[in-house]
Amino acid sequence: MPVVHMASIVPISQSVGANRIIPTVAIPYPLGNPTLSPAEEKKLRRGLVEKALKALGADVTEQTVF
Amino acid sequence: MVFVLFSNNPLMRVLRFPGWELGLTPVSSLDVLLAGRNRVHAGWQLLHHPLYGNYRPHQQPYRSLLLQNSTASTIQANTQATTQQAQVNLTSLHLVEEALGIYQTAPVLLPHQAPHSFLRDCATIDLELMRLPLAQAGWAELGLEGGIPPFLPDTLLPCTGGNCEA
Amino acid sequence: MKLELHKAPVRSLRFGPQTTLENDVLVINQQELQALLLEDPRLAAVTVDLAHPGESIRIMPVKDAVEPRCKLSGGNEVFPGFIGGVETVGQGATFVLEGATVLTTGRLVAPQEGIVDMSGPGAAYTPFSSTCNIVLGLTPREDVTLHEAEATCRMVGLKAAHYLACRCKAAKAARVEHYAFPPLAEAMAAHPGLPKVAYIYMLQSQGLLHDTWVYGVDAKKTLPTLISPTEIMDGAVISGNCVSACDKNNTYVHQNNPIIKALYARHGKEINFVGVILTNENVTLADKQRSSSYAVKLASMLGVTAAVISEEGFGNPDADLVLNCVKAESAGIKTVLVTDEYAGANGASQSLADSCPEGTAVVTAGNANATIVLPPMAKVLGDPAQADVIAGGFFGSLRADGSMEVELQAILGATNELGFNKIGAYTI
Amino acid sequence: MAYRVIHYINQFFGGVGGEEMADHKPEVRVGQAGPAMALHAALKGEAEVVATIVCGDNYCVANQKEVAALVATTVKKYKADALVAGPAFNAGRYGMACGTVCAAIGEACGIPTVTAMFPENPGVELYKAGTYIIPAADSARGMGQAIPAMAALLLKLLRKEALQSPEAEGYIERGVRVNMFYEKPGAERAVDMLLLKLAGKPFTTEYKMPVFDRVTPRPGITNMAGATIALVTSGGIVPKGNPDHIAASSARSYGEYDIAGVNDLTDTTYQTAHGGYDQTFANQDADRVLPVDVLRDLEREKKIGKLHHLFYSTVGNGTAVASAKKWGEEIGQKLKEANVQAVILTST
Repeated sequence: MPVVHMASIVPISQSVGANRIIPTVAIPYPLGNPTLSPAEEKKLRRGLVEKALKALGADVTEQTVF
Repeated sequence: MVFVLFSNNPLMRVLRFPGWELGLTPVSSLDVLLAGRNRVHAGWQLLHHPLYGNYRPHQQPYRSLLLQNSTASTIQANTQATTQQAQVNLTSLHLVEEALGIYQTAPVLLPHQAPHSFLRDCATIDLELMRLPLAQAGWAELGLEGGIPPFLPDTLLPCTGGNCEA
Repeated sequence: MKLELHKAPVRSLRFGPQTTLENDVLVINQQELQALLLEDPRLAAVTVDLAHPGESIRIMPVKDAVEPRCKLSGGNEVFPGFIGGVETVGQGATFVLEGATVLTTGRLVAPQEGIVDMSGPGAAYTPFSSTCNIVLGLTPREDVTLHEAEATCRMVGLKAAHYLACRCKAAKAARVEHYAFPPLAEAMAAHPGLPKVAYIYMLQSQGLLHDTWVYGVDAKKTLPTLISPTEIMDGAVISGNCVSACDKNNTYVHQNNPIIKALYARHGKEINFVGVILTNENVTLADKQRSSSYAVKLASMLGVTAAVISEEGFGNPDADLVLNCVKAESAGIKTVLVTDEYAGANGASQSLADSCPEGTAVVTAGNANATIVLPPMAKVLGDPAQADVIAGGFFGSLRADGSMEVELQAILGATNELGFNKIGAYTI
Repeated sequence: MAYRVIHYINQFFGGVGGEEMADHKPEVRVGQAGPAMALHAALKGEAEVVATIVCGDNYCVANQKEVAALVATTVKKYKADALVAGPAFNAGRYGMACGTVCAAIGEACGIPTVTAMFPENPGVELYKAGTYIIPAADSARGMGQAIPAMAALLLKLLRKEALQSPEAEGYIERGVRVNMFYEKPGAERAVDMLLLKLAGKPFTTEYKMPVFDRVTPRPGITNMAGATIALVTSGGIVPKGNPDHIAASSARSYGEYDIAGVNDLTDTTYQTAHGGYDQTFANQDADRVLPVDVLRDLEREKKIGKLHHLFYSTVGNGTAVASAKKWGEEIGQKLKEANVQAVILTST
């Protein structure tokens, strides 16, 4: 089954061998941003997750950063 | 450029660091490292290596860390990231995480566990090994004109870090 | 550059009315040596003791080890910038009291280890249990700063080593070793078909008690540079590194760098050894980046296809080692790294503070955290009070019967990262 | 004089009973019982099994310290020179018991310990650094092979013979670095290695730097609206209170948590166990690490089939690569069995 790695530090994700990579926001809050309002923050998170679903739907032949 | 100096070395509190943010509190060396790590995660960059060249964490109770926050610096940006992404300096991140790994290999030496003469020497060595990074950040040895200041050890504050043992 | 090493063997030491070499016995005028060293106003007291292989003697804490050498010809004097002037060394002839070592001891800081046992199980781990040692006990004056105290002790060791060699240089050498280092143009054209090889020689340079000096210059203030191996033999590189006894490169191992020796042994046969690149191990990340790039650039300018890279110390220098390795390999230079390990007393922790997939060829000088029990000795030279610090558990523990359980880290030269010893490690 | 050996076995091999007797308290039998008889024979008089300890697996795993103390007392009472445990084959709790007893006795009594188990037994990863583990088959059919191998290694350890590499001696690599004296100084070994590397010939590094595996990418999901998606994280998100005590660093385990009916992670229900980053933000809202809220929305909007009702969590910080790899395989297997089609793995 395909796996998408949502990771704050892309080079680390690459070095550990992830094939589908979504860069995320920051280490302590990869899928959020405490400086945003809750609604904006959820929108940001949704955007990232939708990107992850797109990555899961895509065929890749090598390590790919979406 | 903005600097922050974290240190549990009592000698650092005698000195003056004009315009810098300071976190000079009597905590464990591990707490200093954790404070630095959190800044690295928030996009700051280390100006020097977080480990000593010869002492291990159970041999030196003091640690100082100097970091810089500068968007104009040579941060290796994660260009594909979302615009909100904090730009993490990969070298700093790698080094601070590896250093924390070393801190896990033996119990961390806390200042109150060592004799006074030992502490004074350790504080002096920490200051000496910080001279170059401090100087490169523009520090002009304020307060050091009369030599190394008198050493007054202090009581350790409770440990706040996630993986420290009191 | 051509250098002859005139080696006169020393099999024993004794005090006598005149410092001289008699039938392989180094006779030392104790008062004369003491008086010479006390000319330094920063010293309050100096003791001179002798220690031979096999004796029940423990020496601690040792600061530096120096082989007695002086120039016979070639201009200038050994230890340029300290004993000699700052002019070039590494040519002509140099006299060597082979088998004798000056060991400087004295408390600079706590904690400070550096044990040499002349017999017993600990003796197997230090190169200096098999040399005849002139042990200097140094007490700097109380009003001398730590910087000055370190500089004094460093200078005194060099002075004593030079004095001993000078007084004996009329003696006939048992053997003369010849070393040549041709001009670059010649070196490049020589031995066509053989791979060009360099040695990237890392020097600890982080601050007080963690420094190395090149021609009298603090190595942290230098860019990586080319040097002839013969200059190293004349003491161009001096140790000011006083902690982590097992893997600090004391002056003796610089003078007798075994990697240079091993490269020379294959030179002209399997490799063309074209250069030594000195580089530093600084604390700041900018310096680490700059020095590693510059050192590898020098290797590339020499057109080498391979390099041996040796480390000094552990912890933050592991980052320099990895940077040098990654940059060299990506420049097409095949590397072999020489390091030691801090894998914990049980050997199960990660050995190095940094690593890289490019580091496929590593020689290790052993796990410095492995422990050993050192039995009590009849005599302790140096500052026995240091045993209290050792007893405090920082480097080991003192037992009720006077024996000490210490990590190899406390033993001088035990895991030397120039590959001086036969010790290594493997995974079980 | 023959070396004296104590053999630790479980209730099943001790003839007490099966799973129903797994709470059996430890008992010491003089001489050999069960597999100890075969071991005794394989030691061929050079060593003898002087006592056999029989203990229920559940009892041992639940009372590790107490059982270890009893074994230590027995070792002293019988003046034993070594301890053997198992073979545990692929029995998870028996493997844990053998591992914990061997590691504890090796440390407390300083005597050699040997056990045997199937290489994928969870006891291997946890205890290989603390003892010698002979790879065994996954069931008791492998007894005949395991016992002589255990005996041979044990005798070498008792004779204090220098061990060769794990491959040569036939035990699972412990990942423990041991000093040795080579024939040549390090400098000469370095130049020898350089010549081999230059010539493109095989050479053996004296220290292997850690490296990571690669996997072939799997094909993409064609029907996302019908797919079951699972969440996995190395960011340490756990139910409030960290019920499985996932460690803040150097994790020894991963957690499996049911989020059926959970639409949003809040500061009163979820937190992070991770010590490797500033926990403030994840503790305020764990969706910042594990996006359950958004996936529930997407589930409701039929953008995905459904969100798998279990999520898996551990802490990446300082965790051994070998452990992480093993857990990854286990989690992968569970997700496969649960018919999950795709995984979102989040990392901090």
